[in-house]
Amino acid sequence: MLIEVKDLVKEYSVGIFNKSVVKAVDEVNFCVQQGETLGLVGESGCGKSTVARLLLMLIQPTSGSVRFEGQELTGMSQAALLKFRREMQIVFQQPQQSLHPRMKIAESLAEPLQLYKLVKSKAEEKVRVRQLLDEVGLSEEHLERYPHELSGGQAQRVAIARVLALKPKFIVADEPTSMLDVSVQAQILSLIKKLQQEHTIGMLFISHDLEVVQAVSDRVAVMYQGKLVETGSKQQIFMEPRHSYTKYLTSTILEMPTSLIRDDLA
Amino acid sequence: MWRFIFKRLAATILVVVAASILTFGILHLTPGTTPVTILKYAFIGLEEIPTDAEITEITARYKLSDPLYKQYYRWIKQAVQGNLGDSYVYRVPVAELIRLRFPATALLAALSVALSLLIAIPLGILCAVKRNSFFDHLGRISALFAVSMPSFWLAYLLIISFSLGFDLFPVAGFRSVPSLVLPCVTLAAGMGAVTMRIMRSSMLDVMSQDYILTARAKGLYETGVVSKHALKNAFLPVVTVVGLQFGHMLGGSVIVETVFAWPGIGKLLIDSIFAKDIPMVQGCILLIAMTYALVNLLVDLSYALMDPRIRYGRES
Amino acid sequence: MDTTIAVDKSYKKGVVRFVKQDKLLVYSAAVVLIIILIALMAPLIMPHDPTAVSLTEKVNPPSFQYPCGTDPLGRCVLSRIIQGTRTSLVAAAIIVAISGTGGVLLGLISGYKGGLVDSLIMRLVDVLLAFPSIILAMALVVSMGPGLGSVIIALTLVHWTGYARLVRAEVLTLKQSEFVEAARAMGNSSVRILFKYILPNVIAPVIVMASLDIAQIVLSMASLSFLGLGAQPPDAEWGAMINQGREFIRTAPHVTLFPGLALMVTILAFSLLGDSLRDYFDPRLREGYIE
Amino acid sequence: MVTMQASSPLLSIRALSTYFQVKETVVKAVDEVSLDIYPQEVLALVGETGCGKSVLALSILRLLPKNSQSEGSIRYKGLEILEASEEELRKMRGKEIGMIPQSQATSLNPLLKVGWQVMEVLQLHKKVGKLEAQESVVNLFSRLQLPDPAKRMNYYPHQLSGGMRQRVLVSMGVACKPNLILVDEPTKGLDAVLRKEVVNLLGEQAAENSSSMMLITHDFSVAAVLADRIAVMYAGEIVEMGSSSGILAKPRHPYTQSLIDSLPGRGFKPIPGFSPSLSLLPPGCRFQPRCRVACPKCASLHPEITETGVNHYVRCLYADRS
Repeated sequence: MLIEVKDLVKEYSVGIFNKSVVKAVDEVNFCVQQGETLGLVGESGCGKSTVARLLLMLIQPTSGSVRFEGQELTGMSQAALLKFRREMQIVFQQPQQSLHPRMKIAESLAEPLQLYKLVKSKAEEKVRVRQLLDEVGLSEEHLERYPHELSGGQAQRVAIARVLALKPKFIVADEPTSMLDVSVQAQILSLIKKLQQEHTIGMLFISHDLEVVQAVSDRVAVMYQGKLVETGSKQQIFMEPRHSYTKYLTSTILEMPTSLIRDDLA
Repeated sequence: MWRFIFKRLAATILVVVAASILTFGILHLTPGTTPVTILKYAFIGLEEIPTDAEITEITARYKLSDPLYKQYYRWIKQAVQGNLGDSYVYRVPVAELIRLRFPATALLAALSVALSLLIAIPLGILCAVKRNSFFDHLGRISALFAVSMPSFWLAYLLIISFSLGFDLFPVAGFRSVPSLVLPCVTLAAGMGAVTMRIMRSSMLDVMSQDYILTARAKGLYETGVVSKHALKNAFLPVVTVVGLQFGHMLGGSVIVETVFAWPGIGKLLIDSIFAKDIPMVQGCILLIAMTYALVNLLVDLSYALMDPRIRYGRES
Repeated sequence: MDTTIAVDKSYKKGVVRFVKQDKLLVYSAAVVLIIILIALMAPLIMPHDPTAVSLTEKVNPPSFQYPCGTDPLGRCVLSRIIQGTRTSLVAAAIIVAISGTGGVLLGLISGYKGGLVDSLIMRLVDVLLAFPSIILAMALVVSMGPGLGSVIIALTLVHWTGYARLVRAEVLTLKQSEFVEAARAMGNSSVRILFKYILPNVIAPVIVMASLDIAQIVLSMASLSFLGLGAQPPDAEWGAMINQGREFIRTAPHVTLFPGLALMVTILAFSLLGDSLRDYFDPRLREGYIE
Repeated sequence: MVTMQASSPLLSIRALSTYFQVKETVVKAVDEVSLDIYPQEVLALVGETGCGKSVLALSILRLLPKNSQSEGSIRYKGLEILEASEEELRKMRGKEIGMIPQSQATSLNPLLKVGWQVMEVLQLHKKVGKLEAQESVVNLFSRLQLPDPAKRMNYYPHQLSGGMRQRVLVSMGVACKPNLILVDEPTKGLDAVLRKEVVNLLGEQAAENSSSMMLITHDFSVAAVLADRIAVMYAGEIVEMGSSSGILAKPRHPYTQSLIDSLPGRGFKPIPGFSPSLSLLPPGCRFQPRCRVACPKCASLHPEITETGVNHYVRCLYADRS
């Protein structure tokens, strides 16, 4: 088992005088196998992104357990976590904002290589950076640019390349396409899918969009107000949803009028 | 809303208490509070050498041998009741003198604030609406000069050109309405310039917001867009700055009152500093800090009145 | 709205365009540079000894020999202004360097660590900001005794709060930003994140603040000296010089006019530099965004 | 659906170009666009971020910033908008042509009650009293299924959820029953649940009112659900325009085909490459570097838009090939 999450809870206290507790994540259980994609779907504010940050120990859970290849990650010191950071990576929602605004693309891509001493020389670093760039479909002209000089889709490719540099076993993709145009979304999704298959990466794919989740996931978990209400295979969730909320979500897919379907597809 | 007021009020009181400790602390770590200095400055004269008896007497009279926290406690306990101790130099209660001098400063400050806002706000709005016009450039350049002009120098420029050159306004003192003009203008210039600049940039910022586009798309007259939709939003940051500027003005009043021999708190403070009249200095600074805290409280409250996002929380 | 249109930049013409677009920045930087040069070369360019008293040439009007006239003690006003440039700038540089570094560090710690450290630092800031800055500086100067040294210490103690607040606010925003989260996920250590990811992004607003602060400090210093709390005779300082000319405004206005002019030009130059730097650093204005 | 060619167009745009002056460069955000909107039809303008579709909408209302300039002709009911006086424009905005702005989070004035903000547009154009306006707004709110409408009138924008704010913006756009409503990216940044809600809402508006709608979106599926006709924009130009059924069933332009194929429901096939910057356009056909059927001729010849079928226009040298 690559990732195993048991009874994960994250509480936040709100208010200054009369404190009340909000459960952003409430007893969540799931697991991700090697090379598998688990889709996590739910409305904005349901706690999906909190789960992402909990998995990577960017925030500490209130209780529960997160295991990576059998190793318990909760309660581990920051120093001890560094060993696992390389293997577990994340792609964020806002591509431009997930890159250091004052670092050129070349520097952003070289950083993980230097951090884990994955290259032995400057020359090797250069070769590897080019290789990464190539893998995500960018060209050398992008190397000397700053993040704000890229389009959203291009920036997201850089973020993906930076994650690939570490050759991780597990990636969390937190709404990687929700800020992008539909056409760019297709580019990014097919890129993620392709790379995942090439490198056998396990993935937690978070999205509010059922269609997107359907396109990339093997299994799907549905989240509502901090709880997982239904988990199942892609076929089961889309063909025979059991929970009423899942049914509601499937009804929000925009159905194109059948009369308008292209001849060759009908 | 009540909770907000309560919270701000509590914070203000805390800050004032802390400020009183700080004031007391700073002033009592000084050579000014040794019996010898007090004797020399306030009783026997600078050239005299105090006798041991005199030193003992002064130490006893002002309880100077007590530890600092005891002295502070005594002072603050009386201060709460309106008694700030006796002036070393004038031998009368500090509170009494402050009461006498406060109206002059309050008058000067109030008039200057009114004057600066009256000029700065319409000017800031106009400059923003007529952005990059000749008027805008002129307004910005004059504001820049006004900001950069030290008040004491501006005061002399005004004196040279208006009092000496034309003999229009009295140079010093507080005797009549004309004598108010030069000190007011001096104090108002800096504050007005800062307010104008903030008003302008805040207005420009607001005018580029999405909801202004919405308002225009409704078919409002441009004046309606500005007056009904932009102004209120643009005022928010200005309110905060006006509060801060008021603090600058309290500081500036020390200088302006010195230049124009204006019988206010500022002049009293500076005179007391040179006379090593520590109780007096302490009282003046505490009063200034309190006034400033009160103004900031009012600013916060009016901010809340203007902004529903503070007045009402989010509906969950 | 998709009205943001990326504009391709030609880097070759960068310098020319820079001068053309940021006229104000270039001009104000040039004036600041001149002021700094005057301060550095003060002894070389002074026409007279700024402390040389001449009882026969008291309050002389401007002449060939004394371009700005002489003061009530017969000293060359121009030489004293040049000497005063050095006094003001050196003092301001010391104050900004110490209070800026201290404030930035405290702000970084406060924002990044949070918790008790943050509360302590911020409450201290609140209390210091409870006074109008010049009043607090006056109290401190009174406590230490009048003099330039006291003024420098007092203004340093007062001015760090601005940097601490600014940096803390920036750090709090940056800490939440995705690129810092990404850096953490990447396995960067806290120290590295603080210095490589956060610090470079707060430098720009700090530089802007420092430039505006120098203007403010020069003014505060002159104000304190004018009141007699700062530079003591025979030191040349603009505020003190204006004070010395007080009684002669009727007969010899030049004694107050010229040092005031120097003061104003300095404040103006540093304020303008700060303003145009702010515009320069603001990506919204720098990029080809349509307003 | 109505047959639109029966009547004369409500809005007629001919060779409209809109330029922006950014520092020293001039950028053409809208390039010689011609289109008509007929009474009661929904026209969707589909394109990717930065293709100029929002600029086109704001050109119609003449609400673009001062560093822009429009050329060509926009005729609305006999009024030439590009030459209209400020007063004529003002009377047109909100009353004749309504707008539903893009972002619900920032398009409402945070300091004013939402009810007041909707009443304002009524009082401006309908010469109604305060009470009457109030009543109309309550009616509008309840028709748009805003819960507890009378109470919601007195709420400030931050007290409403995103979906409710969207409803307020819609009610503002339709309050004066304008003949044409411009809807700017109504689903951008919304999650799937809210997107569905907004699409339903707009669908009801289009069905209920007798007004025409110009829908600006990057999402072909939104356009497919709502629009009668679709115009596809790429790099400032219209590349294909026709009836929804025609375009979805038989897209002629390779860009339209790719765009449809990139939809989640249509196989997620990505378009290679990136949209060009408007200041650095490729030679010849603007889509040519990314086109799967491009040939050398495409790189040298800029195609004109031509009618390939009944009211179906395509800008491609090989429009009749597919």
